[in-house]
Amino acid sequence: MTSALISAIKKLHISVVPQIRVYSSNVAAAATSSANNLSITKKDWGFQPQYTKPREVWIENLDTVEEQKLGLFELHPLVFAAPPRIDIINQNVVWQRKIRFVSWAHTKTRAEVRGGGRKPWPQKGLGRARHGSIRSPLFRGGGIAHGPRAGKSHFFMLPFHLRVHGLTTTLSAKLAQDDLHIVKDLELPTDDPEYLNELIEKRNWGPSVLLVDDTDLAPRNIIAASDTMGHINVMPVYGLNVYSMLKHDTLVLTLSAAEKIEERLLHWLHANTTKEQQPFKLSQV
Amino acid sequence: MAWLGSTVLNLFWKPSVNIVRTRYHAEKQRVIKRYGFEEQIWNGGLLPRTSGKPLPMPEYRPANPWSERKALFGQNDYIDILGPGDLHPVKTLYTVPSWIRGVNGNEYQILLRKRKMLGQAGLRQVRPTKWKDLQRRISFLYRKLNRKTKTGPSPI
Amino acid sequence: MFRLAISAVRSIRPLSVSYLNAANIISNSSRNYGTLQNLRIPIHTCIGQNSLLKNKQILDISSNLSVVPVRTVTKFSLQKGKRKSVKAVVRRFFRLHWGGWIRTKVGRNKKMWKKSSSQKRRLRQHVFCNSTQSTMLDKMVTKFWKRPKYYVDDPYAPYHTREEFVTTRKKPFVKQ
Amino acid sequence: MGSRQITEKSLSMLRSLPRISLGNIRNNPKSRQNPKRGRGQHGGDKHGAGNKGSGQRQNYMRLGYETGNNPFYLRVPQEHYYRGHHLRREYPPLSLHQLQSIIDKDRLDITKPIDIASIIKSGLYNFFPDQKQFGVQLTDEGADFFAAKINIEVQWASEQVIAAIEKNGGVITTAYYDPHSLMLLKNPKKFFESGQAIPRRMIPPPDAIEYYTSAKTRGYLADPEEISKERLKLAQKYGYTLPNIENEPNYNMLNERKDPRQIFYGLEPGWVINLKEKCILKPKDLELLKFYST
Repeated sequence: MTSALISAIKKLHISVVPQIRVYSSNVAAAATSSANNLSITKKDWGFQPQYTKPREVWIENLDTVEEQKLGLFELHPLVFAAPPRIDIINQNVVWQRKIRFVSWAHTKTRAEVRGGGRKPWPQKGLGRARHGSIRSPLFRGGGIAHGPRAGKSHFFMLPFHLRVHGLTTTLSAKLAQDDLHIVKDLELPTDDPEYLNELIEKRNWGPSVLLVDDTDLAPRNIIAASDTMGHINVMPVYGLNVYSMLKHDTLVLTLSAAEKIEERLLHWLHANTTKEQQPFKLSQV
Repeated sequence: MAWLGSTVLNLFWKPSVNIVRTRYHAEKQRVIKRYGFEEQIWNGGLLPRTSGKPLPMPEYRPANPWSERKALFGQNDYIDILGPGDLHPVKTLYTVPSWIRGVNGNEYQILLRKRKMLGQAGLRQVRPTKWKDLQRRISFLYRKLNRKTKTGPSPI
Repeated sequence: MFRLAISAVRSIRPLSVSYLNAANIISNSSRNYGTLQNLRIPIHTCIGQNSLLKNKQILDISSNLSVVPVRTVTKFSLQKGKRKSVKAVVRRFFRLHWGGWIRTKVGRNKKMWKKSSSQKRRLRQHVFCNSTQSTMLDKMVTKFWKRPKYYVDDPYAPYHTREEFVTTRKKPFVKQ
Repeated sequence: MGSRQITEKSLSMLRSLPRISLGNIRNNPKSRQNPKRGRGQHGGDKHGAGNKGSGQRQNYMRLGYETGNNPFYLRVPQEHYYRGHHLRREYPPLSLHQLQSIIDKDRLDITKPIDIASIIKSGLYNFFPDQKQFGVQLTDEGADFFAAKINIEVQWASEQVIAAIEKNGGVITTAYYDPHSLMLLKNPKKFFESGQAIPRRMIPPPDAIEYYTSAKTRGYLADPEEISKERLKLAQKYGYTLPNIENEPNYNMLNERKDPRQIFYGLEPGWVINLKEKCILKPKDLELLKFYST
């Protein structure tokens, strides 16, 4: 019954506005239809989508194993329907790997290997090759020429807008592949890990799940349930990143987290970012 | 008449036989080395299976791809975009030593920074040899980079 | 006679050694003004009358310690690892905002008595460096000298831009 | 999304493709140059080192060295073009043409007095107080078609610029700010967040006193009566009739000036701006009041 109603609504929605639906702002900010407590949220963004229509996603729940659809939710196409540029995603992942990578491989030069100050044998008269130190790179046990030296940093800052687009691209790809789910909140009825496993199994969310909440402190039950399983992780919004989104199969956002992410990214996509685009200086961090 | 011809041939012609001296690998005698020499290459047929000392195979320990470090790799890298905006991701790289955190440069520049920051922390007194090597390397690199490399355009 | 000379040398030696030490102390301390001031007090209080640090000869030398002038490019400096400008270039050449370098003429003060007035007039002129020289001079100075400097009443103001020519103009043509 | 809906198509194509993960992403092909040198028949020829000479032997001569000649960069007689550069003040230019375009783009509010803070806030002009830059120099480019009636305060202006602004019924003042005050004007938010009291503006250095006390240059320390005389003189010199600003409806705005010790319009030295609680803390102590008023 519910699904029939919703499909009817969706059909109506599409038939009214043909291919491109420019959002009309005279709709109330949040209109709730009374059918079976199904909330359909229309949003009034500060930055209206101009050429693409908003994405609609189901609001799901976590308090039952079976999936219940609590409502429809609109996502901004600039953030959740960006062009899926795999190269931007790759550049972001490479950047995330490199900023913290320091190579500690180390070899000693001939100056640092112990000994070797004395000339091993006279320059002439022995019929042997001339040598000045037993620690020269030619000798066994000698120093290494052009070897790796410890503390080689690979740090660089990816341009600001590439990082912003890395987030939007990855979110869009996740949504396009049905790997992004919106839930009302992270409240679980129990702190049993089995319950969470069963839920993930039932909904076909893949083994690894990244849950993102708006607050720093997630509800106790979800933390206790996911504590023993390394592949189910909870993150605050500011901890979200491209690498984690790709490492986990499924990304689960709470409503407030999705709104926060949307708000931050829309802000940066429209803000004056001359300061952020300046070359990186360590003294200015 | 054919039988006559063949008997005549058999009488007067014999096929030449080359005697080949065969010496198989297994029959080869080992070169006798002096006392204490240990043969590095195994030449006793098949590899030992049951007896003797086992081959040095490391114990298989599968890595946990979901250890906390790996599961949360990259957290807070976008904190300047998604956060309140007063924190730079470089400030959250706690795993990197502070003197090389967010630094990019050639070996000479990194060593200068290391000397400046660790010299105050007492590297000179605690690790005198390390300190001496550091000083020597810096002076070597100074001479090498300034005198023996090509001079490109000055950095903008 | 020789013996005397050797003994004289011997008697000089400790002096020269401690003189070296003194030079060490001075050069070390002069790196940092803060330490120099801290050092000053013990030197005057602790060390007696016949101290080497009060030796006039040493004081003369140490007060006349001068930095050896470097007239080539330092690509990576000793303190910060940065490029350094060649001061000899900054003293001789001037960079215009558009990237050209100007200089005086060679020999403009030499043997003036035998040069004609027109030759002397030509020697007083300032001329452009060619492209190769300009590229080299650009490599010899840091970005500080390449940054345009907006002084008021700058005598070189007309030469900093080349808006007069079609091929070198930068600003778009404004219709009034 | 283009006319062929490329984004939509690629997103719907992504639905049927395997999940994007760390294992199946890559950069665009050929986006990175191979750092290895070639080893083939011709790839391994010279490796970019050229044929013979110090390049191939990697014996890089020091820059400017001419194998024993007196080098060019030392041969030229010394001429100290840059003498005293560390003491000279810079004034980055802003032309009247640029100013007009900023006003036309509505990025500058001309119903209020304009100072360097509002020019910076337009985002179309920038300067660096730490590089000995002492503020705006208004240049006369575009003076012929400048047509805004403004009350502007700049740090340096020529006679033509003054004439162009006064011809339209505007008012111009040249005012000196010390580098620290300019730092505050450039980024007021950063300063207010630090919670310090607004300092006094310093008086101009000796070599700038003359400019800023002269009525001809509309200096902020000049006598107002002298200035009105000079306005008339300039109008006669350039041959325009001076508009009578006393009868203007926005006479109060045109007549507004900063105190010589004041940095921000509407804020006095000694005040502390609390951005968090949105209030202003004013000093009450007599000693402080006396200090900030002198």
